[in-house]
Amino acid sequence: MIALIARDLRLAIRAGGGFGLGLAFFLIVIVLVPFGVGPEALQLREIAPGILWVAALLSALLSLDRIFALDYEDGSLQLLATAPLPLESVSLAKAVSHWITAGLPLVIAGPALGFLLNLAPAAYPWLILSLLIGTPALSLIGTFGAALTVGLRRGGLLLSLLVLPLYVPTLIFGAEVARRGGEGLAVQGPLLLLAGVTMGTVALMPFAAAMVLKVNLR
Amino acid sequence: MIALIARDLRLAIRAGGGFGLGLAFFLIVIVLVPFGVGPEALQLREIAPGILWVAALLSALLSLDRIFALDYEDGSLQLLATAPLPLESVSLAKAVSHWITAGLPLVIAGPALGFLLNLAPAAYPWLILSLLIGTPALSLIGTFGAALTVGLRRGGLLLSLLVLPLYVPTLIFGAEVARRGGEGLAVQGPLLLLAGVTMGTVALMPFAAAMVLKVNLR
Amino acid sequence: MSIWDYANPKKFIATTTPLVPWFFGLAGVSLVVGLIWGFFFTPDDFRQGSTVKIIYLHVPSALMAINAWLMMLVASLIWLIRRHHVSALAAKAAAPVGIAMTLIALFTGAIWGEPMWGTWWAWDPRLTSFLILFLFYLGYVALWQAISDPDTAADLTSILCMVGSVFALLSRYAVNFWNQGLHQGASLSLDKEENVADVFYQPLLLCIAGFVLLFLALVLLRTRTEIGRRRIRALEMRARRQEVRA
Amino acid sequence: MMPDLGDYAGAVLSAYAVSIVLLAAIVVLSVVQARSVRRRLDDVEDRDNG
Amino acid sequence: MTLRVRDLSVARGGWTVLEGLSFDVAPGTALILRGPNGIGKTTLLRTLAGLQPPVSGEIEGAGDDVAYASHSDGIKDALTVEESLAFWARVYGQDVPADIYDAFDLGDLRHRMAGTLSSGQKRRLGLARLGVVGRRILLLDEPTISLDRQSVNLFADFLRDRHLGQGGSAVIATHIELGLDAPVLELAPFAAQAGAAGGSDEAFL
Amino acid sequence: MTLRVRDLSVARGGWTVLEGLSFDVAPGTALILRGPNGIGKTTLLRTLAGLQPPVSGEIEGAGDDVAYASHSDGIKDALTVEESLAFWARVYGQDVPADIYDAFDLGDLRHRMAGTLSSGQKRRLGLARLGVVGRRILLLDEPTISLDRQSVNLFADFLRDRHLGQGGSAVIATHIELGLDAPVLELAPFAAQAGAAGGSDEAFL
Ligand code: HEM
Ligand SMILES: Nc1ncnc2c1ncn2[C@@H]1O[C@H](COP(=O)(O)OP(=O)(O)OP(=O)(O)O)[C@@H](O)[C@H]1O
Ligand SMILES: Nc1ncnc2c1ncn2[C@@H]1O[C@H](COP(=O)(O)OP(=O)(O)OP(=O)(O)O)[C@@H](O)[C@H]1O
Ligand SMILES: [Mg+2]
Ligand SMILES: [Mg+2]
Repeated sequence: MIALIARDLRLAIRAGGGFGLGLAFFLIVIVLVPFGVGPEALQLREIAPGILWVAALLSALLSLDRIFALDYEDGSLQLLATAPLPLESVSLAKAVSHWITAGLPLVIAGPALGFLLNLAPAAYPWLILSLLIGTPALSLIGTFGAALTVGLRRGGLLLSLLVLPLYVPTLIFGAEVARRGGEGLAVQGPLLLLAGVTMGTVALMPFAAAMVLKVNLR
Repeated sequence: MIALIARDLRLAIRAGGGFGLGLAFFLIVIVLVPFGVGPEALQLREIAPGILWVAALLSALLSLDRIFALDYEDGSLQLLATAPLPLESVSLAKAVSHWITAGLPLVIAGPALGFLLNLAPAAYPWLILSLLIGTPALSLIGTFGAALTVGLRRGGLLLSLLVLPLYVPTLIFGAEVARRGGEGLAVQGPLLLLAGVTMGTVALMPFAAAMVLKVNLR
Repeated sequence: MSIWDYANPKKFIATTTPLVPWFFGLAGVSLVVGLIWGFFFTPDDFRQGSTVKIIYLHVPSALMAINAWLMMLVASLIWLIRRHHVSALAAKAAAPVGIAMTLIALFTGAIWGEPMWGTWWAWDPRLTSFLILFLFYLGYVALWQAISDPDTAADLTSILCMVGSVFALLSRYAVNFWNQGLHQGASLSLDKEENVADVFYQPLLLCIAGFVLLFLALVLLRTRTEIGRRRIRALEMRARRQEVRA
Repeated sequence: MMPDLGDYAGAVLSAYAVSIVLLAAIVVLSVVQARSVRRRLDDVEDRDNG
Repeated sequence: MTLRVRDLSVARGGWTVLEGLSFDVAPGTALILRGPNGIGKTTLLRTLAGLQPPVSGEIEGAGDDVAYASHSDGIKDALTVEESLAFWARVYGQDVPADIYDAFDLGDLRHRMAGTLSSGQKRRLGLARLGVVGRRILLLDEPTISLDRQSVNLFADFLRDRHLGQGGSAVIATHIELGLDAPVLELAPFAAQAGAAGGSDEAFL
Repeated sequence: MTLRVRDLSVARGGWTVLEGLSFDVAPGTALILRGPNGIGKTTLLRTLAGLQPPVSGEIEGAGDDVAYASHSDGIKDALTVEESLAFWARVYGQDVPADIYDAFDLGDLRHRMAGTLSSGQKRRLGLARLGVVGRRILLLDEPTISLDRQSVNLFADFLRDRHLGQGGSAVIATHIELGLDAPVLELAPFAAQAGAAGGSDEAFL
């Protein structure tokens, strides 16, 4: 499993636009919003937590279809399926490398970009925390969606439509944590819910993804 | 050239998530923003033109790397390059089919989604008009970017990075038209600029894209 | 002997190596003198107060940020038309210097904007196109790095450079097209009426000269580095190939 | 010695600081790169001749 | 362990393509599958590899002992030859045998990115993978595609000396002569009758 | 028109791989390229097709008269066999000859999506494309990969009777025997010397 994560990370760094693409997209969204909305500082501050979370979600969504598609097309996935590694581990490894390449950079870059949107100072720690807790769920759910649609026609479209509803709770709680943090309100409630969602996906998604992969490889 | 457009449209409809993917993404962004930002009607109204344009831009960006990548990988692009069709026409055809699958749906769906963001009533015609004039530029610029990065490592990331600055003028003028339209101000200035940008790209981009494709196919 | 002989890598290195220290020295002298003169020995402006001192950094760097791109444009065109490798490498070498200049202009402009316009950033045409130019610089460097074949990289980046030139020119002349921006118009024009006062003018000219010389020195040095990299690559390729054949 | 910068001392000084740091950075970077390439090139040339 | 197939039917795209197949492949032996394009060689191998379920019949002795090599090699352009082999070895919990590079004439290419290999060189890398996975039964789908004569011989030597010679076995679908001394199974007689429905269509016929 | 190559050198990945090649291919004749994996067959064909510039030397008579078929067929999984051929015919401004399906035994597969074809069937479709483009000089890179014996013969017949027989010509890189009566060009003697730099490296040596 570690071998697979290491390979995927190496591939992501070397090629295929994995590493950094999500981050670039995140940055682009954040930079574009003032272009489109106009740069009034107060208005930006109000929408900042929401926009940051929406951007994080979009940039995670963006790279989902690469999780399995490349390996499917060049035959690696077939070979992995006949290898001694169980497909559950394959799915988990894929989710982990997706998170490292697409989720972690968002957590790190979040604050810097918050600055561009004039985020309230008090919101920074909560933004980071909510991203840190929430993004793994995005990767795990996405891995399941990618497994579900690998090799399908119209895969990309389906993937976004399938994954989106599953993403909404994470988005809502995540943005809520950052907003309340910024306004100095209690954040415990949404924070616990956010953590709960992530726990649930960790427990379920790898298995669901493996089942679905097995069917799609037939 | 028509044959190529027809083929690409057919492929987009049958497979590969071309058709509708951009639209779904557009919709997703628009739906997510109120989730993230909160549903205060007036605030939404103010940011609506900007968000709509940012979303349109993102959803165009999203499908850019498919413009040439699939044809490159399966060898079609090489075959097209040795076919009697000049590469300029190939690029233009690709831009046209990208626009039909990714741009036109946005123009049509724009008003419906403006509703979700509580767009000012007076802004609707201007939103449609600005999308209609602006989205072809997005497709043409994107085709150039896709040609520039086809077959490259880290193609996707580079693609966004290269295309983004070129998109900014379209975004600014497009959003400006919609905003001014909504506030009842004169829109002629930004509208002319928007049209100018599109004209410029129509005149230049297919040639630039063809030059670059030739280099990349070497 | 034609000027194109200098496009031969060896000839280029032989000619420029003795020049580089001179350029660096002259650049250093004019920068130090110009900046010290400007910082310590010029009066405050009656409207801008002491912030006027930022002009000695902002104007030369903004000027060079745009000039660097135009120089890259010329070098790229020479590469595309005559295929002289040194030319392509000079363009590659200039980009990071251009990025540094752009960053300086952006920072100093933003710092200056806060007291002058009451905001550190505005979406005015000149500023916007300058920011886009900055993004183009990043894309240009990233494109060079992403392509392993040097000739392909040179071709593609040259074309990108041509496209980006639109924004380089816009950020210089946008003020003339739209008369609505916040940003100053030409303050160094030959028209005496509009010129900055002489007290500011002389050190400013010296600083501009310093930035130009520094740019030249850096570009020559970096071009030599790039030629060296390319030569290492070629030699290693040949060595590896001889191994395989043996 | 130090001129009176008035209210804008912070702005002016930080502008100078940022610029000088950036200028120094690009110069140092260029020199370091030049040196390391020079060294590698010497290595490779030695091997090539030897 | 012997691979034992009894009365096997396999389906592709909802149709049964082959039916009534029975054969044994003992350790140390290979079986060559022959048959015209589209008869179902790939389908059969995929079924033996466990990637798809058989329509009916039994397969014994495959399970976790097989390694499958398909038309597509699963080679990543951005990994070097060495990295590719190391990756697969790790996935299978094996070490990369030092002599594998010589066995497939990859010595000079060790540090080349797979994306810069010629088609034949790429295929050699794909085949070298079979030498690092440590599996007993190899299922090979047209392994010698785009190989020159000499590389075909290299591969045949590898199979004969290193794999079969050490008690492994192999099922190989190929259209060309490998120079292996192995029985040939002609698949044409097993082509499914027009009436045979594929797995689940049956319920509706 | 005769394809005339004089003193050609070709490079790949910055190295010259072949040098000093000269040959003619007259109308009605074919030339078979032979050589070990990685010698530069694909590179040579790509150069003849105009996809990459030669390092030095001359190519006459190629230009707009050539059709190139590479390792990868450019087949879209989501188009049917018929649609694929119709598309290429339109791009080349030709009609699809009615008998092309028979010539490549694609009659039964006409309305199948290319994605559901077996590898050999896919290749037959890729080759059938050559029958609809109406070009005089075919540049074929290992055209018979994954074809069974019978399909190889079908293809050889097509080449002999329909293409060469009507004044076309062909340059074919292949490792197997096609059964065509054509001269063979062994490329090994033209492998570039170790000293030869690829195109642009020269300036830096
Ligand atoms: C982030 C903010 C700013 C940016 C990006 C910026 C950018 C530029 C650019 C691109 C130029 C043109 C250089 C050329 O044409 O060669 C320029 C020139 C100049 N800038 Fe700024 N600037 C900014 C803020 C300011 C501020 C706040 C002031 C003063 C109040 C200022 C004063 C000047 C002056 C006096 C010139 C010379 C005008 C000329 O010769 O065209 N800038 N700046
Ligand atoms: N996805 C699919 N849907 C429908 N039919 C399919 C699909 N995939 C393959 N087939 C058909 O199933 C049959 C068996 O295909 P298979 O790939 O096993 O043939 P093969 O013997 O490997 O041929 P080849 O020698 O060409 O590789 C073929 O007739 C093919 O057209
Ligand atoms: N992108 C690349 N970068 C560096 N070297 C390359 C690249 N592509 C190919 N090569 C090398 O160039 C040489 C010629 O490759 P080419 O594909 O022309 O060989 P070929 O004769 O077609 O071989 P095969 O029979 O295996 O298809 C090979 O040694 C190959 O390793
Ligand atoms: Mg098969
Ligand atoms: Mg080849």
